[in-house]
Amino acid sequence: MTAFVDIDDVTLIYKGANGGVHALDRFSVSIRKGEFAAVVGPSGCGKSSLMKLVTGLLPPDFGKIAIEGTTVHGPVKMAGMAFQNPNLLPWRKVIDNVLLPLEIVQPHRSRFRKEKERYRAEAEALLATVGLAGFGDRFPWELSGGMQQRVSLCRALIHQPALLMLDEPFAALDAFTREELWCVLRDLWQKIGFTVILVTHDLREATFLADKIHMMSARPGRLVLTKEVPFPRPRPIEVCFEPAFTDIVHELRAKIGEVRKG
Amino acid sequence: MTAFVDIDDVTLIYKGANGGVHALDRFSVSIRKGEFAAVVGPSGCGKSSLMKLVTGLLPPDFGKIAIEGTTVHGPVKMAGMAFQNPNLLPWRKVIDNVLLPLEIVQPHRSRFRKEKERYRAEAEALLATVGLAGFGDRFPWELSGGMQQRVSLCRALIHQPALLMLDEPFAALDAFTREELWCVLRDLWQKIGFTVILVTHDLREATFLADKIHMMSARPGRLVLTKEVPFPRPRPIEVCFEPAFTDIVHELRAKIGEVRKG
Amino acid sequence: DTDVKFALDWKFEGPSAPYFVAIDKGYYKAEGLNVTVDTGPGSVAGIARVAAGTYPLGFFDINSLVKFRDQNPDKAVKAIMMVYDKPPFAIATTTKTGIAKPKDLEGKVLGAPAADGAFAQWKAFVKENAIDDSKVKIENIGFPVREPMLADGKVDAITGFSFSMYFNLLQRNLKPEDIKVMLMSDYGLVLYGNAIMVNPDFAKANPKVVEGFVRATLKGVQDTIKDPESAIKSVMKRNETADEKTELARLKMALRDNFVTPWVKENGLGGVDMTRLAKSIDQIGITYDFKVKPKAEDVFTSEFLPPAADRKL
Amino acid sequence: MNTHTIERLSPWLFTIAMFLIWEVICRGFRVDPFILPAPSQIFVAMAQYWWPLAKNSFVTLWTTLAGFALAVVFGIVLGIVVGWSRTIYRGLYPVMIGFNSVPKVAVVPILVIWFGIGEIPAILTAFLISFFPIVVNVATGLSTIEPELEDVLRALGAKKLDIMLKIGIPRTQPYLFGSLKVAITLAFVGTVVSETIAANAGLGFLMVQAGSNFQMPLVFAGLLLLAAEGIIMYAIFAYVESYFVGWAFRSSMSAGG
Amino acid sequence: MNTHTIERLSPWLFTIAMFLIWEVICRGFRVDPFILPAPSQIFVAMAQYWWPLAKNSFVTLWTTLAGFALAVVFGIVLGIVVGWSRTIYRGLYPVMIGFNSVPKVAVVPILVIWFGIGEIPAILTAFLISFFPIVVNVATGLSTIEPELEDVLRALGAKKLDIMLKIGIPRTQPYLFGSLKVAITLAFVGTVVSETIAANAGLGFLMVQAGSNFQMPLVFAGLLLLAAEGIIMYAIFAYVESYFVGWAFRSSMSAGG
Ligand SMILES: Nc1ncnc2c1ncn2[C@@H]1O[C@H](COP(=O)(O)OP(=O)(O)OP(=O)(O)O)[C@@H](O)[C@H]1O
Ligand SMILES: Nc1ncnc2c1ncn2[C@@H]1O[C@H](COP(=O)(O)OP(=O)(O)OP(=O)(O)O)[C@@H](O)[C@H]1O
Ligand SMILES: [Mg+2]
Ligand SMILES: [Mg+2]
Repeated sequence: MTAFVDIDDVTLIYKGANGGVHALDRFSVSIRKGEFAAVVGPSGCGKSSLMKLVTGLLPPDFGKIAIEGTTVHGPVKMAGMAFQNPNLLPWRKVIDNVLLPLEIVQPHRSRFRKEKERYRAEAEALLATVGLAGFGDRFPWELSGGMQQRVSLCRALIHQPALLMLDEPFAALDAFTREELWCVLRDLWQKIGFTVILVTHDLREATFLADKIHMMSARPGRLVLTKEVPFPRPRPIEVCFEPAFTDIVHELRAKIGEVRKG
Repeated sequence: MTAFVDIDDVTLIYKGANGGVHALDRFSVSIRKGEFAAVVGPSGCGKSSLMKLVTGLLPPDFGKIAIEGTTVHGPVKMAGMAFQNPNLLPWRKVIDNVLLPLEIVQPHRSRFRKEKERYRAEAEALLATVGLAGFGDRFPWELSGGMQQRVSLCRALIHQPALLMLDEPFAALDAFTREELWCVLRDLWQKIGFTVILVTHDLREATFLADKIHMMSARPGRLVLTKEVPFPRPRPIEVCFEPAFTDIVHELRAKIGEVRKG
Repeated sequence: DTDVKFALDWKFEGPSAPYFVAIDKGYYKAEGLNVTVDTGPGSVAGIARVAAGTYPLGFFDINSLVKFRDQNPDKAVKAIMMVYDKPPFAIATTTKTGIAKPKDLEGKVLGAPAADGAFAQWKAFVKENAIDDSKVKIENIGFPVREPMLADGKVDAITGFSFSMYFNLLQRNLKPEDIKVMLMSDYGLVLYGNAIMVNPDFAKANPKVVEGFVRATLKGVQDTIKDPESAIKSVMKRNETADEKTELARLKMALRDNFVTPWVKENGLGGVDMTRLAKSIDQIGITYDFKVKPKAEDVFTSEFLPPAADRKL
Repeated sequence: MNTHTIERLSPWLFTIAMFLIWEVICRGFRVDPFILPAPSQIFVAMAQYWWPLAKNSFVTLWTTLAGFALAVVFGIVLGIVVGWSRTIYRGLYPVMIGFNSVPKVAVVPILVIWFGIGEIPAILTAFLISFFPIVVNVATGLSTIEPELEDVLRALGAKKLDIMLKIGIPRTQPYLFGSLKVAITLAFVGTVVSETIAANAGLGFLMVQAGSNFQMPLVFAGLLLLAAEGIIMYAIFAYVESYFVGWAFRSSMSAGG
Repeated sequence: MNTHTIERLSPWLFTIAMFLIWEVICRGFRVDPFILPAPSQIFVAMAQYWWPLAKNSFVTLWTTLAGFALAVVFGIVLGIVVGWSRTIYRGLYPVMIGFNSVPKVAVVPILVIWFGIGEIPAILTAFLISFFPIVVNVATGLSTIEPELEDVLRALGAKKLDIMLKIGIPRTQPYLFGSLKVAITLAFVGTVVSETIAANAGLGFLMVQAGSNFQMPLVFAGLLLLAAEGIIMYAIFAYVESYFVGWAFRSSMSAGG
C-alpha cells in the first residue's frame, strides 16, 4: 500500500537576521492512510515545523512532501490542524471560532448560509464532548488556557478532515480531562477513520493513541526511531496500566534521554 | 509564624455578557514565607484566576488577599509571574523580553541604563541555564512553543522576585527538559529562598518541587485538599523513583478523579 | 423657453441687482429666456468656466479676460456688454495713516491678496502716479484678513474693490469719515471693469439668445439705475443673510462710481470706446508680460448690443 | 457623582468648558469680533439666521455623507487591493501620497468643468479628500496580520481574499473605525471647500457669502454647525463601533468601550 | 525580470504610467489647458520657472516640516493623554472631531491677526490640520492593548505610563507610521492653504499668483512639486518604518516590509 503522507528526505532551514536555524535534517517518514502516527522529541527539535511542512504552510528547503501521491506546493485543503497555541480569533465567539473551517472548506462553504442552524448544532455538540457545553456564546478570552485548547481541537475536527494534524493538543489539560479526550479522539478516529499526526511530549499519550511513534533528535531534527505500538484496537483506557504499556513508555523515555545528550 | 501570602475566603465571579462565571468559591490558603506551594486542579477550575488574584491583577468579589500582612489592592510589586501563555512582546528580541522587568522594577530600573551590560550578561546566563544560549538576539516568534515558555520563565526570574508565580511553566516541554528545569528551579529556590506558587497539571512535578500541594475542585474552584510533601530538602531528582513518591502521586491522582466527578 | 445659465464673478450682492431685476420683471422671459444666475469664485476661475462652456454667459473682469486671451489665444471668449465703465479697483486706507494721495504710499505697508484683481493693476498705478515702488512694502494678505489688518493698523493700505472694502471697513466700526478709498480710475488708470462675456461657440450657435440676453439685461440695468431701492429687493430675496441697508448703499456706490460714469451718461450703457480699450490693454502690459498681445477686437465685440438709442439712460 | 456619571457627562462638560473659555478669552482680551466672535455673538447670529443655516446645513450634510460613503467603500476596496500585492502597494502608495499632498481646492475647478457646479463636485471632493486615511489603515491592518492567525486559515486552504475578509478586516476594525473618524472630518472639509468655490447652497456657500459681507458671527455659526454635524457623525460611529469592536477594547486602560 | 525587480521599480512604473495616462487624456479629449494642463506643458513651465519654483518649494518644505514635527510630538502626547483616561477620551474626542470638521482656511485669518503673515501661521496651520490622525491612531493603539500583554507589565507593578510606553506605543507603531503618512499630506495642504492667504513666499503663494495670471501650467507645476515633496517625506518614513516595525510585517501577505 502506498503512503498517504510521504515525507521524503526533508530539510528545513529558517533564515533569520541572526543566522539560519537548521530545524529539520533529512527527515523521512511515511504514513499510511488511516494511520494514527505520533511524533515525539525534545523541545525545539522541529516538530511544529514538521506539521507546517506537511500541511504546506512552509516549503521544505530540500526533499519533498507528498500527500496521496501529489507533491505539496502550498497549503493543502484536506487537513484540519490544531496548532500548538490555540490561535483563536478574539473577535469571534467560541462557537464562531469552531465554525470557521465550515465557512472556508467545501462543500460546507456553499451550504453554510443555508444550513447554519444545523452546523451550529453540530458545533455545540462537539463542544459538549470536550466538556465545553454552554461556552459557545463566550469570547475566547473568557476561557481558561485549557478550555481554549479544547476549542482549538474542536475547530480542527469540525469539518471531519481526512488528515488531522494535532500539535500538543492536550498540553494545557489536567490528567483526567486529558484521558477523557484521549478516548474522545480514539473513538472519533475509530469511527471516521481519518489519518492523524499527533505531536506530543506525553509518552503515555503517544503510546495509548498511536499506531506508530516517530522519535526525533534534538535540533536539527532527525528521525532516530520509529516504534510500532502493538496493542490491538479498539484500545480501552485500561491498556495504560498493563506492564507492556509501561515498558514501551520506559523504553521511549530512555531513548529520548540518550538522544538529547547525543 | 504569620503567613506570607494569605488568601482568605476568596470568591471570584467573572461578569460577562452571557451570564457570570463563578470561578472561585470561598477559597482559603495561606503560604509561609519561603514556602514552595503547588496548586493543582482540573482545567478551568480557576487556577490562573487565583494567580491573578494573588498578584493583584484582579480584585476578588468577596474575601481578601494579603501579602506580608498588607491587603492587596491593585498589582503588587514584589512578584515575578510566568503566565500560562508566554506573552512575549513580539517587537522585542528575546533578550529584551527577559530584561523587561529590570526596566520596570526598582532598584534595577534606575540602574538599568548605566549597568545595561551587566544586566545583559545576567540575562544571557539565565537563558543559558534554560537551554537557550545564543537565542537572545532572535525575536520571540522565531522560537518554538517550548522555547518561548522558557523565555517567559526567565522573564519571571530575572529580577529575583520575593514571590514567584508560575502558571504551568513547563507544560510545553518534553519530559527531559522539564526535569532539567525542575532542578534549575529547585536550586534557585534553595539558593535565594523566595516564595513560590506553582500551578501545574503534572502531579509528579508538584510532588517533586512543592512543600505543600493544594488541590482545587472543578469550577467553581474550592480547596478540597492540602497535601504536605514530606521529603527532606535538598531533594535529588532520584526522589521521583522512590515508592513513597509514587504513592503520593497516586493518592493525589485518585483524589482528583473523585473531585472531578463530584 | 431656452435655458441660460449665467455666472457672476462673486456672491449675490447689491451690484448684482440688474440681473435679478431682469428676472423678476420678466425681461428675460419676454426674450424667451429662462435665466438662472449662479454665484462665482472670482473672475479668474469664472472666465475658465465660460471658456470651457460650463456657462455660456458670465459677468467678469475684462482685464482678466485680456490675460486669459493672451494665455489661450484659441479660446475666443469675448466681452459683449460693458457693465462697469470704471472698474472698482481701489486702494483703501484710513485717515489716521495720513495717506491722502498715491504718492503718500511710499514708506508704507500695502496689504494685497495675491489673487486680487485690483492688486493686479498695482504696477500700472505706480507708473501713472510716479510712485517709487521700492519704497512700498507689499504683504500678501488673503481676502479674509485684508480689512481687519488695515483696521488693526497692521498694514497702512489695502487693495481691492471699492465697494467691498468700504463696507467691510464700515462693518469693522470705522466711521465713514475715517475711510479713504482711492479709485484707481481716478488716478490715471484707463482700464475698464466687469463686462458680460460669452462663450464663442455658444454665441455662434445662438446669436439671437445672446442678443436677447443683452437686451433684457440692459433693461435690468436701466431699471436698477432708476430705482435702486426696489431693485435691491430682488437681491435680498436671493441672499437671506445679507443686510438690506448695506447692500443698498453698496449698490448705490457702484452705480455712482462704476455704472454711471460721465462717458456712459453721454454714450449710453454697454458699449466701449475701442481706443480706450486698446490703451487699457497697453496699460495691462505694464503689469503683465504678454506673449502675443490681444487686440481690442479680440476681447470686445459690440455685435450683440442693441442700437445706441436703446442704451441711453 | 460617580465615575460613570462623570464619564457620561464629560463630552458636555468639555464642550461647555470650551465655550466658556472661548467667551472669556474674547471678552478678556477684547478679541476683535471680526477675527474671532465670542460664542454669545455666534449664538445670536445662529438664532437670527436659523432658517438659512438649517437649510444649508442639511445640504452640506447629505453631500458629505454621500462623498463619505463613496470613500468608505472605495477606501476599503483599495486598502484590500493595496494590501494584496506588494507591487501595487509600492507602486500606488507614492502616487496616493502625492495626490493627497495637493490641496483639493486645486481639483475642484476641474470637477466643476466636468460636472457643473452644485452637489456633484462637492460629493466628489468629499470623497477624494477622505478616502486616503481609510486606505492607509486597512492596508496597514492587512499587512500586519499575525502569521499565526493567518496560518489558521491557510491550513484550511483559504484563499487570500478569505484571509483578508475573515482576519485582516476584523482585526483592523478598531483602526478602521479610527480612520473613519478622521475621514468624516476630512469629508466635511472637502464638501465645504467645494461649496465655497462652486455651489449655490451648503454651509460653504453660506459662509463665503457671509464672509464677503463681513458677517463674521454668521460665518462662525456656520463653522459651529459644521463641527456639530461632524460630532453627530462621530456619535453614530462610536455607537456602531462599540457594537462591533467590543472585543478589542478589553484592556483595563481601554478608553474606547 | 524577477518579482523583486518589479517590486523595486513599481513606484516608477506607476508614476510614469500615471503621467502617460494623464497626457493621453489631455490630448485625446482635448482638455483645455486652463482646466488641466498636460504633463508636457507642466514640465515646460517647470523648466522655465525652475528658480522661483525651487525657492518657494523650499519655503513650503521647511514650514511644513516644522508644523509636522509639532504635530507628531503633540499628537503622540495627546494620544497618550486621550488613551489615558476614559473621561478625557470621551470629553475631548467630540471637541477634536468638531474642530477637524472645520476647514482650516477659517482658522488662518485668526492666526494671521495674532502672528502676522509669513511662516508662523503656515507652520501652525500645518500643525493644526495634521495632528488629529496621529492622535486617533495612538489613542486607538493604547485602548486596544491586549490585556494579556498589559498584565505582563502590571504584574511587575508598572505604572500606566510604563505600560503605554513599553507596550501601547510599540505595538501601535505600524499604525503610527500609517498615521504619519496621512498627517504629512495634511501638513502640506495646511501650509499651502495658509500661504495662499497670508505669505510672501511658498508654493501656495506662487500658485495663487500664477493662477491669477491664468498660468495654469505653472500652477500645476507647483502642485506637482508639492506632490513630490510629499513623496520624498513618505520615502523617508518608509525607510524608518522598515527599520522599526519589521516585526509587525511578518505576514506572508505583508506589503509593508
Ligand atoms: N518562524 C521561525 N523563524 C525562525 N526560526 C524558527 C521559526 N519557527 C521555529 N524556528 C526554529 O526552528 C526550531 C524548531 O522549531 P519548532 O517550533 O518546530 O520546534 P518544536 O519541535 O515544535 O518545539 P516545541 O516542542 O518547543 O514546540 C527552533 O529552534 C526554532 O528556533
Ligand atoms: N476574562 C475572563 N472573563 C470571563 N470568564 C473568565 C475569564 N477568565 C477566566 N474565566 C473563566 O473562569 C474560569 C476559570 O478560569 P481559569 O483561567 O482561572 O482556569 P484554570 O484553572 O487556569 O484552567 P486551565 O487549567 O485550563 O488553565 C473558567 O471557567 C473561565 O471560563
Ligand atoms: Mg512546537
Ligand atoms: Mg490556567
